[in-house]
Order: sequence, then C-alpha cells, then structure tokens
Amino acid sequence: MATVRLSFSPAPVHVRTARLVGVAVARRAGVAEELLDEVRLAIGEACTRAVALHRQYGLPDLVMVEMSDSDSYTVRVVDRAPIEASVGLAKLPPDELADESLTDEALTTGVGFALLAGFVDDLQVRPVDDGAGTEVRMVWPVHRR
Amino acid sequence: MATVRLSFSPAPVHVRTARLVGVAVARRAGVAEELLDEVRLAIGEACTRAVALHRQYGLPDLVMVEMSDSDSYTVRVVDRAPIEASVGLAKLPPDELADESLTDEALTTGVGFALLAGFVDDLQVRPVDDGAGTEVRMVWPVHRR
Amino acid sequence: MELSLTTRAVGEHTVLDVGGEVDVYTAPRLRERLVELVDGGSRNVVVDLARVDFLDSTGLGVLVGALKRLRAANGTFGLVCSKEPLLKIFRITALDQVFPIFPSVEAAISTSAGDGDDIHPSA
Amino acid sequence: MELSLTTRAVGEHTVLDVGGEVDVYTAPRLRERLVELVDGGSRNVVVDLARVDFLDSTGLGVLVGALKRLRAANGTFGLVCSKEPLLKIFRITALDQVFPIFPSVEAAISTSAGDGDDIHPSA
Ligand SMILES: Nc1ncnc2c1ncn2[C@@H]1O[C@H](COP(=O)(O)OP(=O)(O)O)[C@@H](O)[C@H]1O
Ligand SMILES: Nc1ncnc2c1ncn2[C@@H]1O[C@H](COP(=O)(O)OP(=O)(O)O)[C@@H](O)[C@H]1O
Repeated sequence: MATVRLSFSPAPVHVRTARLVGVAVARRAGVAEELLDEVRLAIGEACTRAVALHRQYGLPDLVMVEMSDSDSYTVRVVDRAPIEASVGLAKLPPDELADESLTDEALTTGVGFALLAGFVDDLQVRPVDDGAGTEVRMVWPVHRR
Repeated sequence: MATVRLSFSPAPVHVRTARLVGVAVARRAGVAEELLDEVRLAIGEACTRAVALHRQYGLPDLVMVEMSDSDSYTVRVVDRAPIEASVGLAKLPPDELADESLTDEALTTGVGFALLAGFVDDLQVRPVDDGAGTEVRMVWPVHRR
Repeated sequence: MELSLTTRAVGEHTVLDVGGEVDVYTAPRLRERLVELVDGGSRNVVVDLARVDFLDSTGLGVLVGALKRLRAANGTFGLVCSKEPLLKIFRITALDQVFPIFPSVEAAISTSAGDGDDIHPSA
Repeated sequence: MELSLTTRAVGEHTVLDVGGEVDVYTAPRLRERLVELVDGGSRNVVVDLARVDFLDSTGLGVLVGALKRLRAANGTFGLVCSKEPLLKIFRITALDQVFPIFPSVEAAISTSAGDGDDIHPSA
C-alpha cells in the first residue's frame, strides 16, 4: 500500500476530490467500514481549513494530503499558511456558538475543529518541519485482511 | 480549477485511485460525459504502464499523475524509469498478437499502447525534463459551463 | 451527490428540503437560498435535512447564520433530522443546544407554529 | 466494482461469467481461474463479459493467454460481448481479429461446440 499523495490548488471543489480519495484509500487500507464516515468528514474538515487559510493569505500553493498505511492509516493534511493562523483552532462553548458577535468564519472554524477533535481519536496539529505551514495528522486503526 | 496532482507508490491498487480521481476531476473540469470512459481507460493504461516500469526496475519512487485545466483538460503521467523503457511502445500487428513467441508482458504493453493511441487524439510520450523518466501527456477538450 | 434545494409552503411555515452534499463547495448556494427566503418575507423556516448525505462545518455555519438572521427578524428556525450519524455531528459541535431539532417536518411545524419567540429548543 | 467470477457447465462447454472491473489489480485472479479451468480439463471455454464494467490491457492480456493455452491443448476459446464500448476496445487493439466474439452465450456454444479446431472466428 505505502503512500498516496494528493496535492491540489486551494479551491473548494478539490476538497471533494480529497474526501473521495481519502475514503477510497482508507477502505483499501483496511479501515473498518463504520469508521469511513468519520474519515470522510475529518479529511474534509482538515482540507476545508487548509483551503480557507490559503485563500485568506492569498497563497496559490497546493494543499497536500498524504495517506499512508503501515500499522495504521495515517493522513497528513499540510497547508502553507503562517503558523499564527493555526491559533484559530479552539473549541467554542455552546452559548457562544449563536452569538451575534461571532463572525461566520470564526464559527465555521470553531465547528470544524470541534468535528476534527470529536471524530479523530488520534489527532495532532503541528508546524511543518520546513518553512511556513501547519500539518494536521490523523491516525485510524486498520484491520489486516 | 487549476491543478490536482496525485502521486502513489507503484502498486496496482493505486491505479484504481488514479482512474477515480482522473475521471472526477475531468467531469468537474467540463469534459463531455461521453468522453469519460476514454479518459478512465487512458489514465488507467498510462498508470498501469508506469507502475509496471517501476516494478520492473525496482524503483520505489512514486508515480505521478497531474491533472490541470485551463483551455483543455491535460493529464500528465510521469514515471521515473530509464528512458530506453519507453521503446516498448509500439503497436503490434494482429497476426503477432496471439503469437506463441510474444511474451505476456510484451503483449500487454503493446495492447496498452494501442488503447492509448486509439482513444487519445492528443497524445504525447516524451522524456521528462529532469533526470530519468517518461511523461505521457494526454489532452481532452472541455466545454465551459 | 449534488446539492438539491426545494422550497414548499406549509401553512405559516416555509420548508426547505435539502438533499445531497452540503460542504465548502455547495454551502454558498444554501446560504443564498436561505437569505432569499428571509428577504422574501419567510419568518418561520424549517430546514429538512432528511436527504442530506454529507454535512460539514461550512454547512453548519450557514445554518447558524440563518438562525441568527431569523432571530433578528423575530422569526423561528428549526431543523428536521433523525439520522443518527447526522445527529452525532450536532452533538459533537454542541449545536444540538443551539438549534431546535425535530424528528419530522410535522413535529417541527406543530411545535414552533406562530410562536415567534421559541427559537430555542424547549428541552 | 470488485471482480466476480462464476463458472458453470453448459454441455461440453465451461462458461466463465466475469463481472466488475478487470484491470491491473484484479487480472491476476482472472488468470488464475482460467489456468485452473484448463488444468482441470476444460477444453471448450466461453468467457461471458456481459457484466464487465471495465477492461484494460492487463485483462486483455490474460484473455489472450487463455486463448493460447487452449489452442495448445487443442481446445476452443470464445468471448461473449455485445456492449459497444467494450467491442470498441477489441477493435482498437485488433483483438477482434484474434478472438471469436459472440453476441450471446448461446451463439458461442452453438458455434464452437465440439469443433476443436475452430479457434479462429469464422468471419
Ligand atoms: N457528515 C455527514 N453529514 C450528513 N450525513 C451523514 C454524514 N455522514 C453520514 N451521514 C449520513 O448517514 C447515513 C448513514 O451512514 P452510515 O455510515 O450508513 O451510518 P449508519 O450505519 O448509522 O446508518 C448516510 O446515508 C448519510 O446520509
Ligand atoms: N474500458 C471498458 N471496459 C469494459 N467495459 C467498458 C469500458 N468502458 C465502458 N464500458 C462499458 O460500457 C458501458 C456503457 O458505457 P457508457 O459510457 O454508458 O457507453 P454507452 O453510452 O455507449 O452505453 C458501461 O456500463 C461499461 O460496462
């Protein structure tokens, strides 16, 4: 199996491609059927966040999703935005969710993070090793056939 | 739209992922529905050929498929095998196809090339610019919505 | 897969039937339609999510936007959803505490009909 | 999508019903099955491609391999295919001049039955 890497221009339509590939590769890697909805949602959220950041900072760079399987199914979503951007990742309390003062973007970001954190048991968000950017790393167990 | 790039370890299963992505991106790029079977087949053949070459030469490098759309839908499939390998690309005459002396690999390669040449009007096979490898470049028209 | 949007009037209510995938690519169309409804005078809006296959944070953000807009206009906003995977998404984001969520269009309509202040779930 | 292989006996013939995608990933399983059939004594083999959704050069290579194997064993080998997109693949590769291709299993069986030498299409 090893590695499948998908890189795409930061446009919403390609987030669909990333979900499609992420789930197809997960299925083949042996991720349990009942986890695939969560894999789809989590990869979608991580990519949506990356695309939003690239657009916000006007970055034409491709967003990268790397899927690999060895003992587990590991998905890394890498953006190239300045690190401070990842500070937006904080779970919002319910009473603030529908608050007038909260912008739509902040709400969507907070909700996106809640979904990532809620659906992915093994989640890491960290700066990339080289240059600007953040990596969202998600790991799911696989059942070997 | 711009660019979607898929890179994968040289394993047969990933050729399926490449077909899936290649057709999904083609559809969104505005390639006519009646061309999608040919796009699927051609991308599959180009990737099958690249995977076979990497395995033949024992190359762990990823095979790369790049899809881009501007005035047309352009797909580049890039392998990293020595250039002499692309010499295998020759259409076989019918009376040789079932000949005993023809190896299974040679037959499959010949048939694969016949499919590529037969289904893709705008096809180019050329060495990559940097290092070893061959690029199979296929172009299909798009209808703008 | 593609987003489908169908509107129908049921008494005082406007029911927006949503189908397909509501994500970062299609959510802008949902937002547009909801804004149109409110601008067109709808004050009691029910969004039926029964035929939604996929909903992400962008879609949820659009629904919260509609809730706020109707609240500001003294209207009501309710969601219809009975699929467990989708309900889980509302629970995980705590948005089940923000939206009135009903198991059927009938329940949504009978609960919030004419009750302009009841924008919060009664539970 | 996944490859499906079902074998049945019809008189002197063995009909192998193939479904799904026959490509670089699944073709080895088709090859294995065909080798098993010939090794198991089948001499008149008909491969029904009616339920095949996708066939690539690797799949075609496996079919040619079976043809050669049966020819060497003095048997017959025929394909059943009536879908135009698939027929086009045989035409483009000139393999329509190599395989006997029939519009139905009945036609395949009645044409090649017991005729051990008629491995080439009569056209
Ligand atoms: N992210 C999501 N957003 C909206 N609906 C979803 C999502 N994920 C799954 N669903 C819905 O859940 C339904 C059932 O999914 P499935 O994985 O079969 O769960 P279950 O086994 O609980 O029925 C799907 O048809 C889809 O409509
Ligand atoms: N590469 C292929 N190998 C085998 N069958 C194919 C291939 N491409 C298409 N087909 C078959 O052709 C059928 C019809 O394809 P479609 O694109 O709808 O063509 P048409 O419009 O001529 O019916 C598909 O269901 C599939 O079974």
